[in-house]
This record gives sequence, structure tokens and C-alpha cells, in this order.
Amino acid sequence: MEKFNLENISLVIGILVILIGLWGLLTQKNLIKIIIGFALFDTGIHIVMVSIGYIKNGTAPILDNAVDINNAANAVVDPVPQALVLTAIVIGLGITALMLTYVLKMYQKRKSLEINNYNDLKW
Amino acid sequence: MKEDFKKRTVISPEGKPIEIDPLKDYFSDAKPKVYKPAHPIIEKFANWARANSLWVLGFGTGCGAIEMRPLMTPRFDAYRYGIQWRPTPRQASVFVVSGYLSVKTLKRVVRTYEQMQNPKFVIALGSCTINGGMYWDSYNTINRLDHYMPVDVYIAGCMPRPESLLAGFDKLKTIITEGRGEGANTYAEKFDWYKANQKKVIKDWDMPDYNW
Amino acid sequence: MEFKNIGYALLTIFIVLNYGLILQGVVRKIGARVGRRYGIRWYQPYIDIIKNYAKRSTITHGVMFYIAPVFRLTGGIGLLLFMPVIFGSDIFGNFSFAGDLVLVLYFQFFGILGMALGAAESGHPYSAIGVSRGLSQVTSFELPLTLGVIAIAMQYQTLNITEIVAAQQGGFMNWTIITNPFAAIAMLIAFLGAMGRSPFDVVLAPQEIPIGPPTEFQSGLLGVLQLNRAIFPAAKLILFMNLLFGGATNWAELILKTFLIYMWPVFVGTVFPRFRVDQSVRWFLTVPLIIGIIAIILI
Amino acid sequence: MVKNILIFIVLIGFAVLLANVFVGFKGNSELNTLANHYAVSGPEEVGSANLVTAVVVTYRGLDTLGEVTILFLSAAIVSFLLKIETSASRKRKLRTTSEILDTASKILVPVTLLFGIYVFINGHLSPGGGFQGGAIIASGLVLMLLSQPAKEVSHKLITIVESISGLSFVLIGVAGVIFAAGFLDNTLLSLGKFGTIFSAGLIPVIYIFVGLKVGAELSGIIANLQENQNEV
Amino acid sequence: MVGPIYIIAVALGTAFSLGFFKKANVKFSFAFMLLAMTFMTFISGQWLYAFLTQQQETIQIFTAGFKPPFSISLQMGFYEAVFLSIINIVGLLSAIYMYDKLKEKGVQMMMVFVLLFMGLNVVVMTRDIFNLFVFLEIASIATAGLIILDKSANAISAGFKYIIATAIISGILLIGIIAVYYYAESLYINDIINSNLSFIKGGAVAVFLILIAIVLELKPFPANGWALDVYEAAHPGIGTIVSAASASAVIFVLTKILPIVGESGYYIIGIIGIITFLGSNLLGLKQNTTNRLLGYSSIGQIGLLLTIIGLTPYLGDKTLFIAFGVLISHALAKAGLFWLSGIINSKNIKGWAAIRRNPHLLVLMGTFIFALVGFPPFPSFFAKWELIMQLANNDKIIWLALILIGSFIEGVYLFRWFGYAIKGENQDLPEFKIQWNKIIPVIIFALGLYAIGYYYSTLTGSAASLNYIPLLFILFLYAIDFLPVYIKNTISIAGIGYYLYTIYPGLEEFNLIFALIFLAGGILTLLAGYTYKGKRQGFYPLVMMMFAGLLGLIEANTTLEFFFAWEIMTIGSYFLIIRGKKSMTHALSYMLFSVGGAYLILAGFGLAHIGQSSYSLDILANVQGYAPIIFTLLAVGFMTKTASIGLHIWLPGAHAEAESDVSPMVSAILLKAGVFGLIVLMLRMGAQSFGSFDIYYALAWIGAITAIMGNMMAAFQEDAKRLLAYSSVGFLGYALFGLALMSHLGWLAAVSLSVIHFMFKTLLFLAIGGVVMRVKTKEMYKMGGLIKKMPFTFISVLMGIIVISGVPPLTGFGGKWILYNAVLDKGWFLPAGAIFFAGIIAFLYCFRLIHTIFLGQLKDEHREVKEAPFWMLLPQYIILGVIMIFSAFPNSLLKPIGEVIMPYFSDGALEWQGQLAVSNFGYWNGELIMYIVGGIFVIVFAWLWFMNRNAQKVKQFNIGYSAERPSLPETTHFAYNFFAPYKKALGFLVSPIISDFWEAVSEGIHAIADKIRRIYDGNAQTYVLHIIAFIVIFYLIAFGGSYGI
Repeated sequence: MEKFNLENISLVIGILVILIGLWGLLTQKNLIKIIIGFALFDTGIHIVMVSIGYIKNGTAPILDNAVDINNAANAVVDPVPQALVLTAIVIGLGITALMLTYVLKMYQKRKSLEINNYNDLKW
Repeated sequence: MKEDFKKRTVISPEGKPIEIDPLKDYFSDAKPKVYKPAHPIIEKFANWARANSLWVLGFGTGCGAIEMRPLMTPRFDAYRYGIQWRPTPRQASVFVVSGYLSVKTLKRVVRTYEQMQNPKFVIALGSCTINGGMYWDSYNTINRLDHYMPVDVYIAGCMPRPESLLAGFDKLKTIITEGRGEGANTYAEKFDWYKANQKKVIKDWDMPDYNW
Repeated sequence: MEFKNIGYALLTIFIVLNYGLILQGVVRKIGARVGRRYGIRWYQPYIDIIKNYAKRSTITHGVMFYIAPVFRLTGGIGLLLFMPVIFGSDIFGNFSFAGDLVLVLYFQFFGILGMALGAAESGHPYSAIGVSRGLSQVTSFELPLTLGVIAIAMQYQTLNITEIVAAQQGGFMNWTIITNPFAAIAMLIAFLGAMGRSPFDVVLAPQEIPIGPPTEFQSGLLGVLQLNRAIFPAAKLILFMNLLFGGATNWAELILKTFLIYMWPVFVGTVFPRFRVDQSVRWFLTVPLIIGIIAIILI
Repeated sequence: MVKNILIFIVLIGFAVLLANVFVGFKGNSELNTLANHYAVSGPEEVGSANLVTAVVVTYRGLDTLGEVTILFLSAAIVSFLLKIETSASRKRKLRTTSEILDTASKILVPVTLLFGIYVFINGHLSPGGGFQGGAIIASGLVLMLLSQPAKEVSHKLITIVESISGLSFVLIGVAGVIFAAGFLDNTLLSLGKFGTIFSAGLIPVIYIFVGLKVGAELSGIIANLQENQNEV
Repeated sequence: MVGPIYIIAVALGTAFSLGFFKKANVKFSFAFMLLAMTFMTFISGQWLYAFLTQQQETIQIFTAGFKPPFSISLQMGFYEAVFLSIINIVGLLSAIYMYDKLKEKGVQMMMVFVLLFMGLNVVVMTRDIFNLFVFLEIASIATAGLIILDKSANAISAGFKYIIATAIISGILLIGIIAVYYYAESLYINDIINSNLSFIKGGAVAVFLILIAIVLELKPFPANGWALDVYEAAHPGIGTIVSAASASAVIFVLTKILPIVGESGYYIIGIIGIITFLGSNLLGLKQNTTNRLLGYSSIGQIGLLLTIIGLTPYLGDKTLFIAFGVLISHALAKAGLFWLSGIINSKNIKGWAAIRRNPHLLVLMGTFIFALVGFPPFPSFFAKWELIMQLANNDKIIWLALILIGSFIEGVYLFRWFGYAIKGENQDLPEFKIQWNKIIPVIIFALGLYAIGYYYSTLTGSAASLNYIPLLFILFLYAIDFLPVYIKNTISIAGIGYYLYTIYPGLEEFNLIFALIFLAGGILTLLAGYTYKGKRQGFYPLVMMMFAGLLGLIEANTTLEFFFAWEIMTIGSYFLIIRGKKSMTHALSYMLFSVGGAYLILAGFGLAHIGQSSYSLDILANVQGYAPIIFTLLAVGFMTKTASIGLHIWLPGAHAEAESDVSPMVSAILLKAGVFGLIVLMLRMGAQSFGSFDIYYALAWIGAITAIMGNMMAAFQEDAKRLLAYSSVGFLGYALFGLALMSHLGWLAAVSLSVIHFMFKTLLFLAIGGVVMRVKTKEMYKMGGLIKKMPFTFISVLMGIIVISGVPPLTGFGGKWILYNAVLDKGWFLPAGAIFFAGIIAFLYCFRLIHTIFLGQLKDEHREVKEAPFWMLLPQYIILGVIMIFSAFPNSLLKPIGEVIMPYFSDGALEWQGQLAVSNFGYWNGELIMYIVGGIFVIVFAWLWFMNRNAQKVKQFNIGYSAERPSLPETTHFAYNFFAPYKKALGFLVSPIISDFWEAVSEGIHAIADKIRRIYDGNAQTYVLHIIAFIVIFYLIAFGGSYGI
């Protein structure tokens, strides 16, 4: 079965993680859990990114002893998504840190982690 | 005096206070004038017209007023003598005071009389206007109308019948035609006397001396 | 325009004034006779006018009060003079060359407006109430009148009164009342209102608001108004005669026709009791209006 | 409940959307032209054995600068938001640490820091790099703060490290514009011998600054968050 | 030249260095940051200058020494330079504006601030899609940081919502990017464009994801609750940045991305744009919170921009002109308003009444509001004009309509707000003080709007000939506003007079007639201005603006000039109206009807331009298709100014509440602009009908009903000026009726009635204005008997009402007579009957006016009232003189007008024999009538006077009062509810059906808006759900399930 390749499986898993993350983000009422939902969503995206760059039977794109420098093009997986995912992870980290900080501050002001308590601004 | 006729201060739109003396500001206080009759020939013609065009203002405060209405009916038909009823003193020439006059009513009668234009004639209807009639000793009615205004014709009776009224009008006509209907001038000439009489009975005098 | 026209005009005024006064007396006499009374003398209006002029004293409330009767009489005389009184007569054609039917229609208001102003100047509340009623009523009956006039003007393709009369010559079958009955009916109903007789006489309503607008007028001022009361209805009668009944070629015809036309409001007035203003306004804007619209549609 | 059903429906829709995005995905059997270029010419052009590093630091150096900036931003905002205004009268109730943790951390923290430094210095040769190294350094700090919660971290030091390394990164980039072919041009330094530590041009230098900077930034964030802990 | 890369370097360097100054002097840090911002602005400005003047080529900047796609590249072209300049200028001024805040909050926020702008700069320049993502993230995070500048609870929770929402959006963007990378095998935008992803299975969806994510960054309705919270909670300076700078950058990104998507992208963008535009403005209606309202407006404007971008395929090469005009107006105006809101510091828009304390601030606010709504001379005006023209040309009628509706709704709440600012009544107004650093940016942007507006007008080919001299004169008057009133009045009169003198030789036909009405009328009414003492701040520029507009109408040769003038006139008159007492609501409804009418006119002109290359007004004469629709649109548009029935509800209040000498301007003069418009329209378009239904017949009926209703309403008013205002409504009904007749006489009647109406309405408004000035009330029943105190005014009013009522011998009759003849000529009898009915109803209010004010009983407090001031009387008597001349010699008025009409309608013209006018039906000799009536009058009067020369003068209570006597003038003056019986009979006709209708419409829309805005429940999760749902729904719209699994 062509469909059950490694990359396909990880892609689907990635998508599922995205969806699960979104579900958590949308349904949980606790702010921390919402942030966890977001982290899942983010991670799912990262999985998807890495899956996209996978080459069948490729190895890590590091030209050390394991890879022949002249045959590198046929031996390694795509380095670009890996580079991108690195950036994306850092960005995700920054965002998550900010979210946590905001929640911390919100909690300090109101002593509540319930998202419904922060509806003052609306309409 | 009625509250409305007392002096008051109002604020003008500019914010300045204005003293208002209603009796002075709202009513003319000119004295009545004596009008000389015109040249006899003209006057005679005018008197004929006056006699044949009697516009009546009925002052129906007493019981006698009820006797005036039949004059308009087909039975008596006063119109044929040139007698018509007018609802405003400005246009009427004959003032029919019917019946007793309480002090309060007298005030109105005087005012109405003064608002009529010269020449004007007064018919006093019923005994009450002559000597007080059955109310002669009442605390609140006057006994003789001619102390307060010149009366041209008295019609005696209690009540006088419409026929008497017609006779009274007829008499008035004669008086006018003969040029004796100068009541208005008499009133102006003896104004002070009439006023004094009026003021004697009307205690709360709150109007100008002559009501134009 | 020549100066002799002024002379002719004075002649017309004189005739119509006398005719108006006599008509007034006669009509009242007739009214009395209907009521089984003897009634006034036919010349009583003359006496009344003389009497009023013979009054020795007069009061005035101010300039407009003084001018109002002048406006009123000017309105009446003007209305008369802007119409050809006798068809085909140079002498009694008056100043009809100055304007047409529209002028005549609008000139009616000259007097009304002036009178209203004078009445208001007197400061008498009842005068003002009378004016309010009068104007309300005028506005309502003018609508069928206007529709009728438009219908007639379209029928004859002219606004020139002389031409309208000319078109009706040659027997009563040519009269507008026969040739254009709806317009004529609408106008005749409006005429009832214009004459101010019962049932549309709540404007004056003697005793209630003493006699409405002229309440404060007396002596000579009232005399002028009385002159107008003679001329103005006569002028209106002449107008309707010209428009609906073929005009008149001589004074006798004029007197006969106008007298008969006058009987119409007199009869109605004798039979019907008084309308309140709101009732008459509503009434004028229903039945006569519909008739007027029919007249317009049928052009 | 209705809301959850609604969310579910929307997510189904979103799933369909995602499925359709990748409906054309058939896996790769060989590198595409871009990746191929990196794999083939990368070693010559950049001289980095780690192709990912080559891409991250050189080919897509601007992204990396951006990344660093994002972390910097986050750190700045966190420190701004969590700035303790009244430090003098502040009381903190902190958990006491266990003996084991305390002892272990004393051994492990220096090792961790050292490892972090190793990782970013060798970023062009082996898996890892500035970010990874920085993160490891910051995890050392976490360990330290776990064992000694009351320890005051010098924010001043963190800031200075952060600023200096950041500034250096930028200056290196500008130097590329002035002295070489473009912003963040790697060939400002010679590429050296492929596969050795002093190779790949500027990459190790940049990665050192990145590592320091990331370490400092993450440490700053952690320290700030930790200082807000258990505040009365 | 300094390379663009230094923008990044300087910004980053500054940000990183700021850390060193942490404990050092904050002022120094700020100066450092400001220096960096200045440098960034300088770089972008320098490039812009190079592109503008030196034909600079677009350059690519490669990083790392490699060519794309292998490395990230930036691009600097003309458009990049423009956007960078806007963004950086906004940034620089924002920094100055937020000086104290940033200083207070310390260096971190300065770092964040600089980095935000660095992010935006790179976003504009980058050509790499992933790099775009990274720097967008920088911008987002920096924004999130700035949101919490105040550290208030609301700000932090808004910031949290913002982060979550943008994080989700960027996640989606990231998914899109990675998929695109897979399909296109490159991250370089040019490569991606070349790989035509739209045709690849999956690729299209991937591209769609990127597109929708970028669009979501622009906060489309309804997936924008988070953004609104930000606008509301954050510092106004942040609002400025988000709405002006960030939005500009993202819009630019969108234009970069769109080529990847291809045609279908435009379609989606267009739909999203229009939904956003309409939805956001609709919800804006219910807002009372200043910053949130601005937020809705911002989003609305962005929606409009999206729409424009979406319509690119139809707008062609005009897109840029249009989009940039809208964008720059939005950016500058919105920035200015946000900044102002920071100065005023009132959360509620009602609190903005405080701004009145400083009229100059009010001028600034007005500038921004008018620029937003798209009034001239701002760039948005020209952009909107061009937009409508192009849409019409491409037959996009629905789009055209929707855009106009949206713009209208936006105008509603903006002008409501502005109304509160000018006229709102609020007891506890917030105090504010103006700091130099806050006001300077505002002033710069306001001036920028004018400058760009001027520049834009030179770009518009057909607007090149716009006449700016009157506008300069206005500016001059604004500059000398500190002088006393008599100097300014003299200058104004001289200005108008001189201008009239210079243009007089070039005028002919209707233009001459209306120029005389407008300008001579202006001079006459300005004469009354000498009455006023003191400075009368702000009055003269506004008056001149209205007259400039009127003048422009006359001088207009092209549709654009006409519309330009129309809008200028509207602005001027709006301000004049709102100067009156209690005029807030009236001015608002005036403005709304004006704006609505203007949009109809715009649409009409747009449709008329289909298939035309010229912009001349004469294109109306040969339109290609849609003729009846064009005609109806334009006619209704003009009828909002003539206040025809249904569109009249603004008028009475507006005219009644205006100042004494403003009422005649707006009533006697301004309304004629509508008549003029109708004349221009009818002359060119001629007869129009829908199938067999004659539009003119409908117009005639509208005119007739307007006349009846206007007059009847007038009869029932208690307020003298309101009465006159309704009378104007009625009279304009006649004019409309006359025009609709489309015959010589009809037009003669309409034009002469317009002239006459101008005269007597000026007369009456001035006279009544003088009375009101003296007695300080407008309620007629509170006056009475003033004839003795103000005889000259009385004479004016008397003559005025005689003219109104059309009684011979005065000139009003002439109009009636012509109308009669015209009707008979035309044969429309039923509406004619209605018209004459209306004419008779006029008696009611005429009499009432003169009776209740001048006749009857004088009131206590008016015993010492003086005659109206000389300068009020002078224009009245000048007019009176002219009226008498026209009355006695009607051909002096009618003959020239007839000759003007002759070339267009020659049938049934009047024939003049001296003063005798002869028509097909009748004849009329005004002079003779005058003599006859005068003669009779004099004779009768002389006789009466002779008879009664000795009459006794009596006083006001000397009346026959049923033997009693009155006691108070108040109870004796019969004035209140004067026509009670008439009301009883016909009052049902004037039941306020029309205002009820409009009220119901307005309330209904507000209720809908209120319901819809409940979707913004303040919960971050809901907002995320909106985002996801938005994506899914538009996915379904875009692909319709064509790729279903």
C-alpha cells in the first residue's frame, strides 16, 4: 500500500495533532489548557513540515562520514523544511512564552484561569 | 382687585425688568368726548337712519330678558321696524338692559355701555330698572339705572309683555327722530357725576374710568 | 386703457352696489316670508349703511385695523372690475383686459387676507378664531372650485372670461352647466362655501364668537365692510353666471340670472343647519372633490 | 454543547481543507531543485558540513536574524510585563528543594552549560547549532533555579550578553554588505577546510553569538517567570 | 544612496543597543530610538524621492551573496518605497506622539516599537514567502507587546486574544507555506508565481491558505473580534499603528501574494472585502466607544481596500490610483483620529463635546472625518469618484451599489460622532490639555491630507481644471478669523462681489440666473451679518465654502467638477447648519440625506459614463443605456437638496435651528442648488420613462404632494422658523412640478418661482430672524402684537406673505398664473389640482405667521422690544424694492427668463405686449393690475380716512369681550394650535409617516447591527472559531467542494 508510507503516516499524524490541538484550544475553558492546545497545534504543523521534506530512504542532511559528499544529493533528505521548522519552533516558543506570561499576569490581576472571566471587552 | 390687574414686573428678553401696570398699559384711559350734532339737515337725515336701523344689544341678566326673544318670532317680528340684534357692543346702537341689576352686573353694564359708539340709546326694561321693583331693598341691587347711565326709554312692568317692548322701541324711534336721543353726549357731559354714582356702589373699582 | 374706462367702472360699481344692496334686502325678505314673517324692508341695508356712517365716534386698534376694510372693499371692487359684467358691452367690460380668470380667482383672496389681518389687529380672540375657521373653510372649497375651473378652461381652451361667455352664447343648451355638468356641479357646491351661508356660516357664528372677524369693527369701518358685503357676493354671482350660465348680454338678464343663482345658496341655507369647520372641510374634500375629479377625467 | 457540535463541524471542515491541501502530496523520491542545489553546491559555497546549518545561517540568514529578534522581542515583552515594581517589600513563599536535586544540580549545571557551548560551536559540523545550544544553556539555568529558587539572576548580565551578541550579529551582517557580496555574506572569513571546526566561514562566529543570545534570552524569560512565582 | 538593508540593520542595532541604556537616562534612549526611526524614514523617503524624480529602477537586494531562490532577497521598487514611506512616517510621528508613554514605560517598549517597524518594513520588501512569515510574526509579536503598554487588565486580555488569534493565523499561513514549498519547490515568490499553482491539485488550496491567512491579518469581518478588542483597549497610538501602518504593510503583502493565486483570488478578495466593508460599518453604527468605533471604521476601510483590490480586473490601470487614494486617506485620517482620541481622552463619543474648547482641534477632526467619508478636496474623494466611474463602466452595478451603501453607513456613525463633538450636550466633559508632541503629528497628517488631495486632483485628468481660487479665499478667511466681524463681513461681501463681477461676462442662460441667485443672494444675506458683534469665529470660512460650492456648480463643465462643487457646498452648509442651537440631530440628518443624495448622484454620473470618454456634463445628453435609471438616480439625488417629500425630514429642523442670517442662506439659496441640478439634468436628458411610465409625471406628482404636505405642515407649526422651513419644502414642490412639466411655461414658472422664492424667503427669514433676535424665542404663540414695536419688519413680512400666497398684485401671482397656463398646456390636471390646493393652504400658514407674531396681543415682556437692527432691515428693503419692481413690471423678470428657456422649449411661449403677457389661454397685465388695485385702494383709503380721521386710539384690552375684559395677553392671544379644526379634519394627512418610516429604517438597521455584533462575545475561543470557520466557509465558496475527498 502506497498510502502507508512513512511520510504519509507522519503527515496524517501531523494533521491529526493540528486538529486535536485546535479542538483543545476551542473547547477547553482553562487558559493553560488552551495554551497547551495551541502548543499541540503548533507541533502538528512542525510534524507536517518535516514530513513534507522527507525523501524516501534519505538520511539527515549532514555531510559527515555517513554521507558521501559527492552523492549527497541522493542520500539526504531535504534540508530546507528542516531549516524552516527550526525557525518555526523558535517562533512558536516565543509566542508560547508570551501567552504564558500574559496568562500569568491575567491570573495575578483576577485570580482566575477561566477564559469566560475575561470577556469584558466585547461588541 | 383681580390678581392679574395688579402691578407686576416681568423680565424682558434682554433680561431687563419691566414694570407692568395692567390698568394703565392695557386700557385706554381717555375721557369720553361730547360730539356736536352735525348740520341740522344732515342730522335730521342721520336721525331718520338711526331710528330705522336699531341694532340691539340685549343685556339679559334679569328675568326680563326672556321677553325679548319673542320679538324675533313671526308673531311680533321686530325686524320689520328695522330692529336687529347684534352680538357685539361695538356695532349695536341700542342697549336693552333687562331687569334688575346687581352691583356686580352693573359693572358689566357700565362697561358694555361705554364700549358702544356714539350715538347710543338705552332702553331699561322692567320695574327693577326704574325703582328696584321687588328688589328695592336688596343689599346687592341698584334701584335706579338712570343714576348710572342716561336712559332713553323705560318700559315699566313686571314683566313687560313683548308688546310693551315694541311700544318702547316705537317710543325710542320717536325720541331719536326728534333729535332727543343724545344720551351719549349727556353721559360725557355729566361724566363725573355718573362715575361718582357708579363708584359709590361698585366698591372694588378695578377698571379705568372709561371703558373704550 | 383710457380714462373713460374709469368712468365706466364707476358706473358699474354704482349699479352693482345698488343691486347688491337690494338683493340683500330682498333675499332677507324672502327668507322672512318663508319663515312666515313680514321681514325687513327691502331697503333696510341702505338704512343700516347710512346709520353706520352716521355714527359719531370711532375707535381704532391700529393701522392694520384701519386698513382692513379698505383691503376688503378693494378686493370686492377689484373682483368686480376684473370681470366683464355685461357680455359684449364696451362700457361694462370694465378692466377685464388686465387679466383673465386666474386673476379673478386669486383676487378674491386679496380682500380675505386684508380682512383677516384687520381682524387680527383688533386683538380680539374671537376675531382670530373666526379667521381661523374662515381660512380653513376657504382652503377646502377652493379645491373643487379649482378643478371645475380647470375643466372649464380646458373645455373652452381659454382662460379669458369673455371668450368663455362668448362660447356659451346661443341658447341655454350651450351653457356650461349643460355642456359640462360635473364641473358645474363641483363649482356650484364650492359656491355654497364661497357665499358663506348656512350650512357653512360657522365663520361668523353670531353669538358664539360674537360675529367672527368683524367683531371689533364699528361705525364707518363697518360701513365699508357693509358696502363690500353688497358688492362682493354680487361680483361672485356674476362670475358664476359668466362661467356656468352663459353670462348676460344686458342688465335685466344679469339681474335675473344672478338672482336665480343666488337662490341656490339661499335654499340650501334655509334647509340645512350649520356645519362645524372640521365637518365642512371634510365634506368639501369628499363629495365635491370627487365630482371635480370626475369633471377633470371627463375632459 | 451546541457550541461544541458547532466546533466539531467546523473542525471537520478544516480537516477536509487540510486534506485537500495535501491531496497532491505523494512523497518525494528525490530532492527538488532548490534542495539539490543546497546539497550539491552547499559544501562549496558555504563550507558547512551540516546542510541545515548552511541553510539556516547563510542562505536564509535573514530568517535567523528574524528568529533571534522574535526571541528578543518575547524576552523584552516578558520582562516588561513581569517587571517587579516593588522589589523591596516583596515576599515570596518558595518551596524548599531536596538534597538530591541540590547536589545533582551542582554537578550537572556546569556540564549542561558546557554542553550547550559545545553544541553551538559545532553547529556547522554536527546536529545542533545556536538555538539548540542556547536552549541547552537555558535548561541549565532552569535546573539551577529549581535547586535554588531564591537565587537572584543577574538581569543586567543577561541584557548585556543579549545586547552585545545581537549587536555583533547585526554588525557582521552589515560587514557583509560593505566588504562582501551582501548582508550576512558568509565568505567574509575564509571557508577553511571542510569538516573542521574552523571552517564554514562566519557560521561558527554567528552561531556563537546566536547561541549566547538565545541562551540569554531564554534565561531571561525563565528568570522572569520564575521571579513571579508564588508571589504573595 | 543608503541601501534598504540598513533599515534592518539600524533598527536591529538600535533595538539591541537600547539594552545598554536600561538604567541610563530614558530621554536619551528615546532620542536614540527617534534617531533610528528618523533614519529609517529618511532611507525610505530618499528612495521614494529617487523613484519620483530620477527614474530609479527597481532594485533587488540579495542577502548572503546568493541569488534567489537560493537565498532571501528583498526588493525596492516604487511601490515599496511609497509604502515604506507611509509606514515609517506613521512610525516616526507615532513615536513622537507616544513620547511620554514610551518614556514612562522604559526602554523595552522602545525596543519593541522599533522592531515593530522593522518587521513591517521587511514585510513590505521581502520577496521570500517564509521570510515574510517570520517578519510578519515579528510585527505581530511586537504589536502584542505594545498592546499591553498600559498593563491594564483589559489591555492584557486583549493582548492575549490578539496573540492567540494571530498565532492561529500564522500557523495556517505556515501550513500554506510548507505546502506551497512542496508544490512549487521554491520559496521565492517570483518562482511560485511562475509555477502556476492554481492549476495543481492541492496547490490551489495551499495558495488559498496563504491568501486567506494574509487576508485574516487584515481583520476581515466577522473574523475580527480580537482586533476590535485591541483597538478598544490599547493606547490610541497603538491603534494608529495597527490601523495605519500595519494594515498598509499587509495590504501591500496581499498585492504581492495575489499574482500567485491568479484570477480566482481577486474574486474571493472582492467578496471578503465587500462583506467586511458592509458588515463592519454596519456594526459601527451601534458603537459609542471612541476607539472601538474607530476600529470598526478602520476595518471597514480596509474592507473597501480589499474590495478595490478584488476588483482589480475591472478597474484596470486605475486600481492603483483608487486604492492608493483610499489607503492614504484612511491611513492619515485614521491615524489623526486615533491620535486626537488620545488627546481628548474620552472613552465615549459623547464626551467628545470637550473638543469644542479648542476650535482648531475641531477643524482637525473635521478634516479627518471628511477625508474618511470621501469628501473633497481629499484623495479619497477622487478615488471614490474614479472607483464608481470604472465600476459603472464595467457594468458592476451591484458592486457599485454595495460600496455606496457601505460608505453611507460609515458616514452615519462618523457624522454622528462629529455631531456630538460639535454640538453634543454633556455636563461633565473630560478635561484635556494639548501637548506639543501630540498635536504636531496630527497637524502634519491633516496638512498631508490636503497636500495629497491637491496632488490627486492634478492627477485626475478631468479635475485638472478645478477652480481653487474660492478655496484659497476660504483659507484666507480662516487665517484672519481673529478679526472682528465687520471687517470679515466686508471682506466676504467684497470677495463675492468681485468674483461675481469677474465671472459675470462669461455667464449665460440658467447659469446667469442661478449665479445671481447664489451670489447676489449671498451678498444680501451677508449684509445682515453686520448685526453681529464680536468675532463670530469660524463663520466666514464656512459661509464662503458653501458659496464656493454653489459657484462651482455654476462653473462646472464636467461631471467631476459638478460633483466636487456639490460636495463642497454640502460641507459648508453642514457646518452652517450645525452652528445653530440644538442642531445636532438636524445637522446629522441633513448630512445623511446629503451624503445619500450625493452617492445617488455619483452612481448616476457613473452610469452615465458608461461608454463615454469625455467627462463633460453633456454626456448626459447621450447616455448609453440605463437612461431612466440614471435619470432617476440623479433626480432623487438632487431632490434631497430640494427636500421633496420623503426626503424632506432634515430640512425643517436644520433651517429652523440655524442662526438668523444662516436660515435665509440655507433656505432661500442652498435649496436652489437642487433646482439647478434638476435643470442641468433635465435639459440634457430630456424626456425619460420606464416603459410606458413617464418619470416626469411621477415627478409632477411628487412635486404636488410635496407642495401640499409642506404647506400643510407649515400651517401646523408653532415655531416660526420651522413654519418658514416647511414653507420652503412646499414651494420647492411647485418648482419641481413646474420643471416636470417640461414645457416653456412650466419652466418659466419653475425658474421664476425659484427667483421669487429666493427673494421672499430671504425677506421672511431675515425678518423673522430679526424678530427672534429681539424676543429670543421662536414659538409664535409667545409673541404677538409686535406690529407696534417692529413696524418695518411687519411691512416686510406682510409683503412677503402676499407674495407667497400669490395674491395679485404682487409678483407671486405671476408665478401662479404661469403655472395655471402651463398646466392647461400640458394637460396634467389632477396633479395641477393638488398644486393649487397647496397654494391655497399656503394662506393658512401665511396668515398664521403674521397674525401670531405681529397682530393680536402684545405680551408683557415685549413692551420694550426694539425694531430689528438696521443691517437686518436693509437687505429686506432692498429685496422689497426689487419685488415691487417685478410686480409692477413683470416682464422685467419673466421676459429674460423666457428668453433663456426659449432655445430649449419654444412652444407656448408668452407673448409680451408691453407689460401684457399673453399665453395660449389667457393674458395678464401686471402693471395695469397694479394701477387699478392701487387706485381703488387709495381712493377707498382716502375716503375712509376722511370719514374717520378722529378715531379714538385704544389699547389692546379695549375689546368687546362679552361685558368682561381680558386679564392677561397670554390668555387673550389666540395663537396656539391656531388651525385646530383644520387639524381635526385633515391632520391625519400630516401624521409623521415619513419620519416614522425613516426612523423605523434607522432603528431596524441599528437593531440588526446590535444583534450581529453579539457574535463578538469577548471570548478568545470564539474569535478563533470565527477564524477557522471563516477559512472553511471561504474555502467552500472558493472551491465549492470540487476537490472533495
